[in-house]
Formats: sequence, C-alpha cells, structure tokens
Amino acid sequence: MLDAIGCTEMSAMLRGAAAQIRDNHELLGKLDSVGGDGDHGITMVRAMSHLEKAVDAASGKDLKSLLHDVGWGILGVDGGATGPLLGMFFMGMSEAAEDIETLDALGLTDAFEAGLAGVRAQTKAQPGDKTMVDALVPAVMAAGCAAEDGGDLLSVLRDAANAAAAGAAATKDMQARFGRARNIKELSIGTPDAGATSVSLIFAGFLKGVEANG
Amino acid sequence: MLDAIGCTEMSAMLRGAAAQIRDNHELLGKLDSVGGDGDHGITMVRAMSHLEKAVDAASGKDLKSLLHDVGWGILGVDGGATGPLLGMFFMGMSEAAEDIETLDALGLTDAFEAGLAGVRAQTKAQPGDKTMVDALVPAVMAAGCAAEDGGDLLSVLRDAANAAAAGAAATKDMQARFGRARNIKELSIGTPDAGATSVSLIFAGFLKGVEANG
Amino acid sequence: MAMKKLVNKPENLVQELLEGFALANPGKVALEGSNLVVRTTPKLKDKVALVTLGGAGHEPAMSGFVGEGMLDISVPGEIFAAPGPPRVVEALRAANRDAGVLLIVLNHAGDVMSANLAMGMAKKEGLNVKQVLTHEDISGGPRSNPDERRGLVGCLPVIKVAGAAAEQGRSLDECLAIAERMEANMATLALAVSGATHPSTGDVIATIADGEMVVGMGQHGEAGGGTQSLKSADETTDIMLAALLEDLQVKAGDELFVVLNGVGSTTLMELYLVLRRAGQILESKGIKMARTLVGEFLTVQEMGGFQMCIGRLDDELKALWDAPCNSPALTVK
Amino acid sequence: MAMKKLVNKPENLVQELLEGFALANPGKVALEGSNLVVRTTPKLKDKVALVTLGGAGHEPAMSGFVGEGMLDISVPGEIFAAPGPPRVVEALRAANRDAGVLLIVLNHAGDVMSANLAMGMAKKEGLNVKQVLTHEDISGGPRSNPDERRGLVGCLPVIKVAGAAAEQGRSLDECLAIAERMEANMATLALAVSGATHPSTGDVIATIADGEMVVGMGQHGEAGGGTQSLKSADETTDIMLAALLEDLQVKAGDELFVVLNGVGSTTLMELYLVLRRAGQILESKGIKMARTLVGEFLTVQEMGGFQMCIGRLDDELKALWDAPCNSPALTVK
Ligand SMILES: Nc1ncnc2c1ncn2[C@@H]1O[C@H](COP(=O)(O)OP(=O)(O)O)[C@@H](O)[C@H]1O
Ligand SMILES: Nc1ncnc2c1ncn2[C@@H]1O[C@H](COP(=O)(O)OP(=O)(O)O)[C@@H](O)[C@H]1O
Ligand SMILES: [Mg+2]
Ligand SMILES: [Mg+2]
Ligand SMILES: [Mg+2]
Ligand SMILES: [Mg+2]
Repeated sequence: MLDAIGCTEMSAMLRGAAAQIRDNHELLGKLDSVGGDGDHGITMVRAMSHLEKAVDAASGKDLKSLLHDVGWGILGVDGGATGPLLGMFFMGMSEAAEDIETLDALGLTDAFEAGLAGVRAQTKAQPGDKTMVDALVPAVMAAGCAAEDGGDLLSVLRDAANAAAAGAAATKDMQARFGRARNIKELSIGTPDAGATSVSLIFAGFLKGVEANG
Repeated sequence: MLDAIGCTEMSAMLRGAAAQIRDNHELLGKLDSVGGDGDHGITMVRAMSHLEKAVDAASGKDLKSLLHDVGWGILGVDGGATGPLLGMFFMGMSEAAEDIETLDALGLTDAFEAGLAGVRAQTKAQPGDKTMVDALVPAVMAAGCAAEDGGDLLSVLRDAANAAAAGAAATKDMQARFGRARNIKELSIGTPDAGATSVSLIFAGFLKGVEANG
Repeated sequence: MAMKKLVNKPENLVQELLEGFALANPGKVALEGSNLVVRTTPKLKDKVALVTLGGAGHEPAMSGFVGEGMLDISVPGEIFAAPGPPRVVEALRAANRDAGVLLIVLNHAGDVMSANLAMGMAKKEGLNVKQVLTHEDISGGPRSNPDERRGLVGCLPVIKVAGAAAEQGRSLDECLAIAERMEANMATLALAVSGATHPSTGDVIATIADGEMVVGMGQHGEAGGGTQSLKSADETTDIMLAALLEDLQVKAGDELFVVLNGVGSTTLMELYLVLRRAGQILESKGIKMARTLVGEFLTVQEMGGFQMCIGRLDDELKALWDAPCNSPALTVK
Repeated sequence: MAMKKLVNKPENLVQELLEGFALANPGKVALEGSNLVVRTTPKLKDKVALVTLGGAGHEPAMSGFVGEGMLDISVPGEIFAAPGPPRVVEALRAANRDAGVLLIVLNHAGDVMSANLAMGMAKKEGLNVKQVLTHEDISGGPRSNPDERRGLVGCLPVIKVAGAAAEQGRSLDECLAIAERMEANMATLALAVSGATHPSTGDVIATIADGEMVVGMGQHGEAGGGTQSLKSADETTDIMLAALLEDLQVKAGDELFVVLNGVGSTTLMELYLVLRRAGQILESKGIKMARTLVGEFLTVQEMGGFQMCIGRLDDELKALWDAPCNSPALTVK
C-alpha cells in the first residue's frame, strides 16, 4: 500500500516517467516531424537524462529540493519550448512541496496543480489548442477529483494517467494554435500532438514507477 | 560553278556554319553534359550570333577584315575554351588572307591551315585527345589533299566536311585528355566530343552555305 | 531526400560546431562558461552590453553576430532549440554592468519562455536588464497581432543599430528605444523553394514539390503562407516586396534598407537578381533603397530560399547602420 | 533533380546578377566598360594593380574579391565560362600604370587561353603586365605535373597576399614573387556530396548517389578523384587533410593556413566540424594552424561539399594575410 510520497517514492515516479519517454522517443520525434521540426523525441530524451541526473544526485534531499533540481535540470536542457514548459512543471511542484516531507493524495494533487500553474505561466495555450496543456489539464483535474472523492494515491495517479492519455489522444482531431505546428494550420489535424503525448507518457510513467516500487 | 571565294562567298559559308550550329545546338549541349558542364550548345549559339553580327557589319570590307571581325567577335563571346579556340581559327584564316581579294582552292586550304595553326597555338591537344582538334586536323588535311590533287573549291569543301564528320565521329571511342571531360577519364569513352562535333557542323555548314549560294 | 551531411555523433554536434566556430574566428570570439560565445576583446564596462539567445543550426546566426559594434554574448541552444533559462541567466550575469544589459529575443516560443524566465531571475538578482522582442515575419498575421509574428533575419538590423548605439556609449534606455524603433519599422517575408534535413535526426524538415515554392515558410521548415508555382526571380520579388511594402505602409520618399538573407542552398547569384528587381520596383515608386545587405546570415541548413527583410531608416538609424563593426558574420569598416 | 532556381531569362543572367551585385555593394564595387568589376575608390596609380578573370556562377568569386587590399579589376565571364580575350585586354588597359599590372589566372583551359591571348596583345601594346597561374588542385595529378592541376579556391590566398603587397607599394616583380611563393606553397582538394544544376541550361552538372561522396570533384561538377561512401565529418577530414599534407610535404613546425570553402549547400555548421578536426590533427602532428578562413568564397551553385585548401606561411606571408582589406567577399580590419 502506497499512502505517502516521500523522496523515495517521488524518485521512483520520476524514473518511471523517464523510462516511458525513452521507450517511446521515436514516436515522439515522428509526431513532432509532422508539423514541427522532429526534434521532440531527442529533446525529451535529453530532458529525461537531466531528470535522472538530478534524481541520482538528490539522495538525502527533501522533496522540494528534489523537484527543484529536476525542474532546474530540465530548464537547462536547451530544449526549445519543451524545456521551459516541462521544467516549470516540476519547479511549480517543488514550490508546493515547501516544508512538506511527504505528500498524501491531496498533497500530490496540490503539487500537480502548482506544476500546471508553472506551465500556464509560460504560455497562453488553452485546452483545445493542441499542446501539452491538453494532456496536462485533464490529468491534473482528474487527480484532483480522485483525491476529493477520497481516492488513495494509486487511484489518483491512475486517474491522472488515464485522463492524460485521453487528453493526448483527443489532440489528434485538433488544429494546432501554438508551437511550430501552428504554422501548418489544418494540416495539423489528424496527428496527435507530440508534447501532449509526452505528458501522457510522463503520467503513465509516474504510475508505473510507484507500482514497480510498491 | 564556284571558282573563287570573295567576301560574298565567305559570308555565305559563314552563315551556313551558323545555321548548322543553330539547328543542332541541343545535341551539342547534350554531348558536353556527359563529361563537361553542358554549356557548349549555348556557347556555340552565342558564338554564331557574334559571327553573324560581324558578317552583317562587314559588307564592303575585304576578306581579311571580314575574317578578323568574325574571329574577334567569337573571341569576345566569353565562351570558356571554345571562344579562344574557334576565335583563333578565324583570326588565323584572316592572317592568311592578307592582301588577298579572293581565294581559290589552294588559297582556301592555306587559310584553313593558318586557322588550324591559330587553334594549335592555344592548346597542346593532339589528334586522339578527343577535342575539336580531332575534327579540325583531318578537315584541313583533306582540304589540302583535294586542292593539291587539283580539286575545285566545292570538292575541297566537300572533302573537308566529310573528313571533319569522320574525325568527329571517331572521337566517340576516344578518352578525353583535354577540356573538362578529361576529368571523367574512361567514362568519356562512348560519347563523341562536343567541340569536334561543332567543328564538323561548321565545315558541313561551309559547304551548304556555298551550295545554297551558288 | 536522404541526409547528406558531414557530421559526427548527433549528440556532440553543437559542442563540436561551437569549437570549430571559435577556431575559425580566433581574433573575434571565444567560448566561455557553459558555451557562451563572447568577444575576445570585451567592450568597456561603462557601455551597454547586448546579449542574445537562439538555437544552433542557423549558422552564422546568432553567435556569428558577436563582435565589436554588435553583440557581447550569444547563448547558443541545441539544434533549432532555444537554450534553457539557466544558461541565459548565466549570460546576463556575465554581461552585467552598471550601464545595463539589453537582451535581444526572437519571437519563437522556446526563446521567449527562456528569455522571460531568465529575465525574471536576473531582475530578482538586481541586474539592470531590459529586453527587446523581434517579430517581423508578416506571414504570421497582421501587424496588430505581433504575438503571431516570428522573429526572422530582422534580428540582424536590430542588433546592428542597437550594437552601434551601445558602442557609442548610449544609455540602456536609448539602446532599447533604438532597437524598438528599428523593430517597429521592419517587415520580413521568407521564401522556400526546396527542403532541408535536420542535422541531428536526419528527418526531412520540409518538402516542397518540384515546380512549387512556399511564401511564408518559417525558419525551421514550418510551413505557412502559400504554396504556389515556382516563379522567376522577378515575379517572386514582385510578390514578396509588394506584401512587405503593404505591411509596412511604405510611402514614396521613404528610405529603406533591404536585407536578402539566403537560407542555405540558394546562391548569391539568385539573391543579386532579386535585389536588382527590388531596386527597380522601389525606384519606380519613388522609394529609396538606402542600404542593402545580401548574404547568408540566418540559415536553415541546406534549405533553398531566402528571407527578404525591409526596414524604414531615419538619419540616426542610417548612421548606426554605417557604424563600424567586426563580427564573424558581418564586418563594416 | 529538377532545377529550382530564382532566375529570369538565361541569356540575361550574367548581366542581371552583375547589376544586383553592384547594387548590393555600392560603396565597394561598380561596373565599368563592358561589365568590368572595378573598385569605387581606386588604388593610387603608383601601386601595382591586380586583375583577374573567370566565369560567373561561382559567386562571390571572382568579382567579390575586388576591393581595397585585394583586386582592382575582375573580368567576369559567362556562367562557368571564361571571358574572351577582348574584355581581358580591356581590363589590362583600364588597369594600366607605370607600376605595372599583375594578372591572376586560375588554371582552367578557357581562362588560360583568354589570359595568354590577352597578355600577348597587351604586351604588344607596350603594357607592363605579368601573370601568375594558380593550380593547386592535387586531384589533377602530381605536383610535378602542374598543367593538370586546376585552380580552385587557392586563388583567394594568392589574391590576399599579393593584394596586400601591392597596397604596400611593392613592385610588380615583388608582388609576382609573393603570389608565386604563395602559389607554390599551397594545395587544395575538393569534396562533393551532392550535385547541382546549371543555372542557364537547367542541366544537372553532377549526380552523386545517396550514401556516396566524391573526393577531387572539380569546380563545375567535373568528376575526378574517387567516389566513395559518405563518411563522417571527422573521417572525411582525415582523408582529405592527409592527402594535402602529403602533397605539400608539410612537416612538424610548419605554419599553415587552412581555408574551408563551402561550395553551395554545405552549411557553415559542417565546415566548423571539419575545421575542428583539422585543428586536432595538425596539433597532434606539431603543425601550427596559424590562420583560418571558413565560408563560401568560390561556390558551384547549390552543390554540396567544400574545398579544403592549406598553405605554408612564412612571416612575410602571415603579415600580408593579416593586412586590412575591404571587398564584398572578405573584409579584414
Ligand atoms: N507555445 C507553446 N505552448 C504550449 N505548448 C507548446 C508551445 N510550443 C510548443 N509546445 C509543445 O511542445 C511540443 C513541441 O516540443 P519540441 O518539439 O520539443 O519543441 P520545439 O517546438 O521547440 O521544437 C508541442 O508538441 C507542444 O505540445
Ligand atoms: N584544352 C583544350 N584543347 C582543345 N580543345 C578543348 C580544350 N578544352 C576544351 N576543348 C574543346 O571544347 C569543347 C568544350 O567547349 P565548351 O563546353 O564550350 O567549353 P567549356 O569546356 O569551357 O565549357 C570540348 O568538347 C573540346 O572539344
Ligand atoms: Mg520540435
Ligand atoms: Mg562546356
Ligand atoms: Mg550555404
Ligand atoms: Mg549557399
């Protein structure tokens, strides 16, 4: 039973996310090459190795520092739009973990919400604009609902992962209004958004990470 | 009966050469594109329009000036190797026409020989090296033989044209040792030389020119 | 279109190209810190410093603009990807001085996010930094909607005039005002005739059919604008220049610069044809082609095409344009 | 490979490109007489003048080298075709002066014939002219057989040092000796990875299969040297530099310049990788990479590839290399 996420559990979640991305990076590159420049796969792989480096180095640190170092590491990935967006997600989570040793279900959803706020401070993209926001918003909302309904940490993570996957899948029928793919207009319809797919992989990885650990 | 070549007859010969080149310039470009840069057709067309301009402007001038102006005009064509070679052919002919009003068979072959000397001063290419020299040398030799055998002007021109054509055809089996085609070495074997083909067209045109005129 | 590039391991590409770039310009630039590109002879500390950031793969941009009369520091990113905020902050700190630092940012999502985050951090640290955003690509949308307009080769004129102003000892606010005036008075349109490949992934980053061309193509092969039949140099110039003059509301008597930026495989020969035609059009309209710049400044790998950038000049901007500079990509005596 | 070029009527191509070229460099060059490219601020008459000739289509070469510290007059020919002797003579007459005129000729049949005829005419007229021939392409044959070696981008170092010497007021014989010393001490090898099209005819002027490259390709797509599998930047550099060092018999302690001349669609990025590797190799052999020049100087339309040119420098040549110059294609402060 998983009833609190401390540094160990968060590290497992983060490594789970990295594994998911690495296993699917070719797909990510392909999705990005339709309307973008095809580099999203390699950028995400680099981001995840920065993430893992931060996790490796963080042993003994508190949650806030762990998440801060992960966010800062991803910000330093020199990854175009992805770096700041994803980096600020973890920077936001880090801020929510101020003075907190472990997260329960509500604490985790608070952290996710703060991460989302970190992302949304970087971009005007709204749900429906075919960006990673389309996976992130439903994931965070689903996590919040699960927690408010009294769900445990695993169900919070499961609902979040499912919602992220559904959100990413739904971007297939959308027309891109942000990112490079915006420029191909209606031609962007028919392919899921690369960044949204990454987010869904990250949330799937969070779940797998704690499951494997538990 | 053609028994002397004055300015009128030489003009007809020159125009005949221009017509032949113009009718076949695409072939010339194609031949040059195998081992060279494919510009021989357009270069020759430009050379011939310089030639015609000189002929047009030469009315009333003597043979020497006519041929000099044609040669100088072709030298001014900015045509890579072709301009100097062909230009110096006519410059050479012009020198041989010093103080001469009309050419008989022997006079014409002398002029051709002087033209050949003009060309050979520009290049070390020998017969067998797959250049215009391979058409020019036999043409000039055949003209000389015909004249020495007492042939008339038409038979001199006919023998020269036939020899030039045979010389050009024989370049097909040669390996280029001069000009850009030299660089493709044995790959140049199998295609006749562009410049030699031009020379054979020019001699064919000389003949047609006087035939049409006479 | 298979990739035919002379590269080594993709993961080392940017590191290696920066080392070669520094080696190619030993008297002008050097690498410092986490691959910041700096001048070998720094500007005096009592003058405003200029910093920029941007993805690699566009050589000579942006690091080729580092030098006397131009930039002080460039922060190169990965291929086509902006550097993250940490290195931008590092650059702002390295450039920091009482006179202040002007950060020049091209409007691309990643660059803007990195710049904004870095500016926020720098200001928290008490650094005297200001920012100017270039977004002169008219294919993005109307002038009233600047967010949608990308920053293309117009960064070069902005860097040139702001860099000259800084060299003259103008204040940060003055440099900013000059950069913004130049920015507000220019317009760019990009043409693509053939595609390119991504040097790390090998992916085709734009495909353009035989006999076609795209007006309004972005700097990374992002489509946009209109696909149309390939046209002559004159016709293409007519189309592009008309759009630019309209967007910038250029009037008879105005003085313009014209920058033609080859993006890769398009030859100088072609750019000269385009410039010739542009000169004819402007003359016929009573507009003065006061300054020109033709070359490869901000490339998109081996893509075929060019960016046409025009800008309205006043006497001060002309004088700044003419001021000396000495950078790998542009030297004015 | 269909041609995708922005051109107008082929028969006007050279005229139009020259007009655009002059428009792009108004403070530097102008067209005079029958399209001779001259400086806008001529060199003093008591100094030796430098003249060159060469086909168009290789922009910025050769006319881009006209300017202070470089050439006085360039005689551009047609696309890939040398100008005829009449215009070369016109240039020699225009450059004529008591100090003398140095004609710089690249070893290509047409150029050499035109130059020789023009030199003959000029001497008959009593002009004080001398000639230097560049032929540093090692793919043509051994050093002992200079006739077979083409003149490639090595013309640029020769023009640079001879131009600087002329600017310093050195005599015609001294300028000639300097040009010949530089010429005798350099070696070039060209690499092609992708082909190009002829801008007037539209013909493909070289085809190189996917996954292949050609070492020793000529300046107009003439094949030569060896077709081999496409290699990494490092491996390619190793092969080319080894051949050049061998040909020039370079020894530890020698000081070299390295010029990397992109011929069209190969990016600066790639050239930087090559330079980086060249620097490593030279360092490991105790050879000094004393000067470098990386860019597009003598192009072959949109061909992919580059020319690597190395040359042995002595103190005098180094000083001449560093002297200021101001031409469209190269400016040294
Ligand atoms: N302005 C933006 N707002 C939100 N998300 C964006 C924005 N720009 C890009 N993205 C997301 O980033 C993804 C592309 O990431 P990536 O390819 O790594 O960056 P880049 O576009 O710089 O090459 C897109 O699929 C989209 O989800
Ligand atoms: N050095 C040379 N000596 C003799 N003939 C030559 C030489 N170089 C070229 N040619 C002739 O010129 C022809 C090519 O002419 P053209 O294509 O007009 O010139 P370029 O080679 O300058 O493009 C060749 O087919 C050959 O006959
Ligand atoms: Mg991308
Ligand atoms: Mg040819
Ligand atoms: Mg290029
Ligand atoms: Mg180019």
